[in-house]
Amino acid sequence: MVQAINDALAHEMRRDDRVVVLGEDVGRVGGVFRVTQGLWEEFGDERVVDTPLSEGGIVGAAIGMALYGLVPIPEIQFADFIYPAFDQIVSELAKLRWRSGGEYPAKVVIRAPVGGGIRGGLYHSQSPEALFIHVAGLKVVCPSSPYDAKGLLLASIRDPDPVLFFEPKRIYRAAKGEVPDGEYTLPLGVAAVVRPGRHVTVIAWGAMLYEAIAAADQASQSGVECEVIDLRTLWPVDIETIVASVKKTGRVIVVHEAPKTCGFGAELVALVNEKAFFCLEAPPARVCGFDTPFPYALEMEYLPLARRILPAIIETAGI
Amino acid sequence: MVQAINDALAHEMRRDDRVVVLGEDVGRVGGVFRVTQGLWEEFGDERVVDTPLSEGGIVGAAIGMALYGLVPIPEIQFADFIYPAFDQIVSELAKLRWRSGGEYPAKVVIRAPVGGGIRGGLYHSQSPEALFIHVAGLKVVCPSSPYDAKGLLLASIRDPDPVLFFEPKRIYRAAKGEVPDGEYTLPLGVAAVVRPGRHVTVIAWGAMLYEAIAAADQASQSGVECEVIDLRTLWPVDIETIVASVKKTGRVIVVHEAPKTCGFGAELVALVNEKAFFCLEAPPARVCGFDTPFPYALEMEYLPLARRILPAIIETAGI
Amino acid sequence: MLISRVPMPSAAWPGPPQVGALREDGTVDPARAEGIPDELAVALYEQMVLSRETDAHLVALQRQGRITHHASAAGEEAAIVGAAAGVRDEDWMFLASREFAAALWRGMPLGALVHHALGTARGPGRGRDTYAPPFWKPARVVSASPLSATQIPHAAGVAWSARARREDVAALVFFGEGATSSADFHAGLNFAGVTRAPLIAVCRNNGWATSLPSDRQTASDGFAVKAVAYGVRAVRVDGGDVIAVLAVVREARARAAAGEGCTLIEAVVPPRPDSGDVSSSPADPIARMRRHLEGRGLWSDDRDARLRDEVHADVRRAIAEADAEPSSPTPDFTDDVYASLPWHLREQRQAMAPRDPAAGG
Amino acid sequence: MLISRVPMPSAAWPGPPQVGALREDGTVDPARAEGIPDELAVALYEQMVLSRETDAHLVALQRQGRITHHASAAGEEAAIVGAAAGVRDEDWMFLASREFAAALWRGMPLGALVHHALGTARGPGRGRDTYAPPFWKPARVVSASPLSATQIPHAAGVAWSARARREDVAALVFFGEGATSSADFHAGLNFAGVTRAPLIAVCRNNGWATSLPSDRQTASDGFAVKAVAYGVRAVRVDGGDVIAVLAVVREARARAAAGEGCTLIEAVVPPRPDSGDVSSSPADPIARMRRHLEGRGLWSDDRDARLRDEVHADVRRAIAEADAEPSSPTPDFTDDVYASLPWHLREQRQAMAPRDPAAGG
Ligand SMILES: Cc1ncc(C[n+]2csc(CCOP(=O)(O)OP(=O)(O)O)c2C)c(N)n1
Ligand SMILES: Cc1ncc(C[n+]2csc(CCOP(=O)(O)OP(=O)(O)O)c2C)c(N)n1
Ligand SMILES: [Mg+2]
Ligand SMILES: [Mg+2]
Repeated sequence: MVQAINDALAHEMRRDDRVVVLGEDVGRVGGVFRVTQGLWEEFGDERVVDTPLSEGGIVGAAIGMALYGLVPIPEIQFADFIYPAFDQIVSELAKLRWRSGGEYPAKVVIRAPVGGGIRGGLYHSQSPEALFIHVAGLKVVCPSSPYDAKGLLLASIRDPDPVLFFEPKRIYRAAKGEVPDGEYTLPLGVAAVVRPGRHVTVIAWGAMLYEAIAAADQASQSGVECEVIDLRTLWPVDIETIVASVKKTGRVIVVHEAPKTCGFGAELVALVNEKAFFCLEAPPARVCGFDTPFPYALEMEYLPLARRILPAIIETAGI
Repeated sequence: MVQAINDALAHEMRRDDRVVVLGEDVGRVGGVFRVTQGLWEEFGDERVVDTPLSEGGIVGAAIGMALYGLVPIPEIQFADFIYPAFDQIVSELAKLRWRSGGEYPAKVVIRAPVGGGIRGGLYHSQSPEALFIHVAGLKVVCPSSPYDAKGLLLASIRDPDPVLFFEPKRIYRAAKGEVPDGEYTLPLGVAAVVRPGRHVTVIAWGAMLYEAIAAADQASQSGVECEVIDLRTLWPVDIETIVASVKKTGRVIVVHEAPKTCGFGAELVALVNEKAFFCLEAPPARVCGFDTPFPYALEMEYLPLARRILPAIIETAGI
Repeated sequence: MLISRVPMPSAAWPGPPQVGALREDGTVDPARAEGIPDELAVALYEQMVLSRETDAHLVALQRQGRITHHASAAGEEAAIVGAAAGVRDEDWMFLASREFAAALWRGMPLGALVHHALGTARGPGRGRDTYAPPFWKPARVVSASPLSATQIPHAAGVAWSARARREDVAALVFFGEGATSSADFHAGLNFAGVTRAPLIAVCRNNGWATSLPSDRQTASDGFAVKAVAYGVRAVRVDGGDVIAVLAVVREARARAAAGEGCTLIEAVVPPRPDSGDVSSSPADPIARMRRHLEGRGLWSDDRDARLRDEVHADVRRAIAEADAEPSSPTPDFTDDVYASLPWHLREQRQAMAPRDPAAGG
Repeated sequence: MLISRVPMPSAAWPGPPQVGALREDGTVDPARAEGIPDELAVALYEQMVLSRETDAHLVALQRQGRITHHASAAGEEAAIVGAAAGVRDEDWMFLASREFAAALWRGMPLGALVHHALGTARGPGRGRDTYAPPFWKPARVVSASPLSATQIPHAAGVAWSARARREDVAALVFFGEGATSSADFHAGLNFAGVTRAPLIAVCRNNGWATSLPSDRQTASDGFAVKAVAYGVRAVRVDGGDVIAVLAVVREARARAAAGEGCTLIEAVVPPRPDSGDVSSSPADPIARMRRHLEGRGLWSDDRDARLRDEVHADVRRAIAEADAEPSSPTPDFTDDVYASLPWHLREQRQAMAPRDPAAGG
């Protein structure tokens, strides 16, 4: 996935000289996870900018660049470090188009690695997507495969709205797959049914998609066929795909790494209630991170791995 | 309510000389809404501290004060201005007890006016409670009456955990009611059934409680008797009171000012699903702010007023 | 103490001396400035008067409860108009709460400001917010949110972009001295410093952040000196002296063009007289400029009366027009959240359609 | 340009001169410092050696993948140990990522550090996080989150509290030069400045923030000079000179006691030799202090070998002990989120109970 994202950035920077990458250590060393490796060599200091240590400054300056007409793609080293930029994202970036009556949109794509599974501990493992989904004016994307990562990133860069592009670091190198060299985009707002099934709908994204699939595979040994949906775009979410699936299965489970309470799973459950309540045959379930900070030593207890998803599937299936 | 909060602060500052109030303009002028009026005169410069313009500094310094053994009560002038302090709240305040294995809890009560209804416009009307409920380690309180405000604030100050105390500014002066002079606390985590009913449960808090009650009163003319619950403490929420009510009514509506998507309403709907799914007779409904920034000229369109709650009650009641 | 006599440098770093141009008697210090052409001198004065008059009306509307908030620029006109006049047409301007006159200087019609303040659908912000002055895109004027200082990194980003693109364009950003305590001042100035961005940062030091006096905002000697922390140029100027402000901003603009990067300018606004009424003070920036114009033979009581009548009429007309506008525009606030309406906002919009006459509901 | 010759103050504000004490030949500059008693001199040296040795082992554990991250203090021992030794026992200490030796100086056992690094249940953080050094409450040592600079306002808050309470207690806070760009450095120093809080802020300028050289972190002349923006005292000290660091921190502490408030100290860490191996450089702070001890007749090759053997054995023993600890403690991570377990965490804890052997599941 690292390579696919790097591809997408390089491709877009070649195609459009307004595209600029900025952040801490994105230049010569190519970022903590080497996602921007080689870009500095190819595009130089003024399009691949190593910044001072200030996430607020990075996003704030990116907004200015966007106003000027550039297409800035700031990197936040870990999503856990996005909070110093929270005000600029929430109060400024998300609201500029609206406040200015459409005159001053600020097109920025913020990239940040999310999630656990690399023994990063408390401050290198968080998944803050729900905080941004709650804020009107932002789009939120989270790919689960190299192919999707490239296609979704190209789409995110070309989309007129600000996008938070969360990269699941657990599968930065683990997730493999063919990635075409050339240009392609995957539309934002369109989920993928990655495993068809008729008993239980399992909604996941990012690194947890693989856990959902693994649990679904195991459940099928008990005769429960899960339909697994990879959201890809978290917001605006592909409600049609979700509702169509739940209408078929009558049962739904949402899986995410973030703490359960007020996580995006809550919204998905509430939406399913609103759109498909009378089709529901069992209580929608959530298999999520705990309502605690992210523990270093016990991250495999914390994450909603297949071994925690499977019992939820069995229980939801009601067998 | 302004007077009740002022009372609580003065009472606690007299009782316990570790209690310190700090923030922008909290001193001589007594705060934007005059909530801290008179405290500076009584307690002086070192316990009622006018700070420089930096919310991050205010909360960060309050954390240090708490570590030292004081009980700081920072004021953020408007909840809309809490985002520059977001990192200190989310990454530091919420996690200190946990990270330090219980050794360094930081007891801070952050007070901030929330909500619309005073023609404050986009940046003086927001209700960010869901963002903090998602973060483990924080408690979130929002009173709806002067009596509750005093009792809940005293309880919040004495509670060992950090509390976000959101004050609904629309009813700062509108909400009236007897407030005893002396000392009393209302336990955190306990909701109030402010209107009993058997057809539909309506959950609300803060300024919207009155809209919920008004809608309930109107609905009763159509024969629908709503049970209205005032949450008072948003997190940890009083799940028992909610579940007991929904088990009785089978129908539930959540009302809040914040944008609907990923708002606290979503969590409440999801919780009701988990705890009382088989009692539900109609889809749980949410009557919320729109998924837009808060509009100045159209705030009465934006707010979930009784006129928007009533149709939801009627629809949910299924009559 | 075991070890001593390690020399400890002093904490007292004085800020730069204050630059002025206009003297008490209305003449311009020739050592300081060579003067400005007649038309410009008159235009600066007229613009300051327009600002003062507009202020008076908007403050009155606020007192009447017709608008929630208006941040008056009374007494600060020289800092605002002088700075706006010191940059070039192609430059960007980022406003804080009080700088509507800078936008007027750049050609924003008075009507746009008044529509905005009253929250009508025809204001540039379409009634969505009214706090700061409106956006005015035709002249690259960007408004700030009320969150103090957030506009500073935006301005730094614009300035940095211009430099990276090798375009001779600068960004002028305004803020109050209180805003210097914020995270975004720090980030914005530091980014401008390291990128040598053509940023002209004008800090209006009016002595107060709401109730906090400026010497409790920070322990530094004034605010210009904070430039030291960012390796950018520091200037302190008499903010009641429109010619001096114009001069230092022009100089900063020229340095920006020469690739010398950012300048932080502290415009020290004269303290309000005890009466509170700025116009009654001889330090009033408008009175000072008028003495100058009179000294140059460019102004008379008669002309002044005419100007004030005109301006008064203009402001009243603008308000009357905006007043005629329905105060509640069509419920379009679901627009412009995104470039196009996503499904959830379409649903939410439909749900309120019955209240929308345009939808025929 | 119509107006010119408005004098524009220069952008070049030099930082304070760098203070040193130890000379090349190991003697102490008498003009700079009067010297320190033998025991303290030896203790400083021993502590630096312990730090270096501990580092080597933790770096090795990281290379083996046994711990995720260790921020080495190699080459920075003088800045860290000197500062820790410069304050008093009753003072608070706020650490950033590299300052475990400051906690060891204050009496934290080596075992606590190693348990913490390995994430065992017996570490002060109970395996919850391992990035920064652990908290050590018995000595008022507070650890920072990895978010750079967040600890600075905490330290300012502690210092302010002490002053408000009229208690002669100071706060010492460490951070890297990269952290000075952050919001919290700005807020923390400014709050300390306006409240004249007894804060001693030690900025280790090791030349780099990961890959960013310090001259691209900011355009100011070094980092001490940033004190100017906050009206606090600025000191630049040779960060490879443990005696000089101790001296300037003591001086800052004395000034804090005298009510003179905060000092920002930039400890300039000597650049790493090209080989990357600090010990091979004559500028190595440990080598420099050893020359000093030898010159005073306090040290010999023999004693050095003994010390290194001891320290080596200590570190290995601590690691062996921590290794014996089960690496996954009981799932107690639902504790301490709140002072007591709320209903939702009780439910969540119960849901995982079957995996908890203590629960007998
Ligand atoms: C982040 C933030 N916190 C608090 C406020 C509330 N507030 C409005 S104006 C003001 C004082 C601003 O002072 P200054 O920057 O000197 O500007 P002035 O009003 O004097 O022009 C404050 C604190 C705000 N606008 N933004
Ligand atoms: C808010 C935040 N952003 C990014 C990082 C990632 N990061 C870790 S160390 C580091 C460089 C720190 O440099 P400096 O402050 O000079 O400390 P040093 O490592 O040199 O001691 C960065 C950017 C972080 N820890 N915190
Ligand atoms: Mg001011
Ligand atoms: Mg460094």
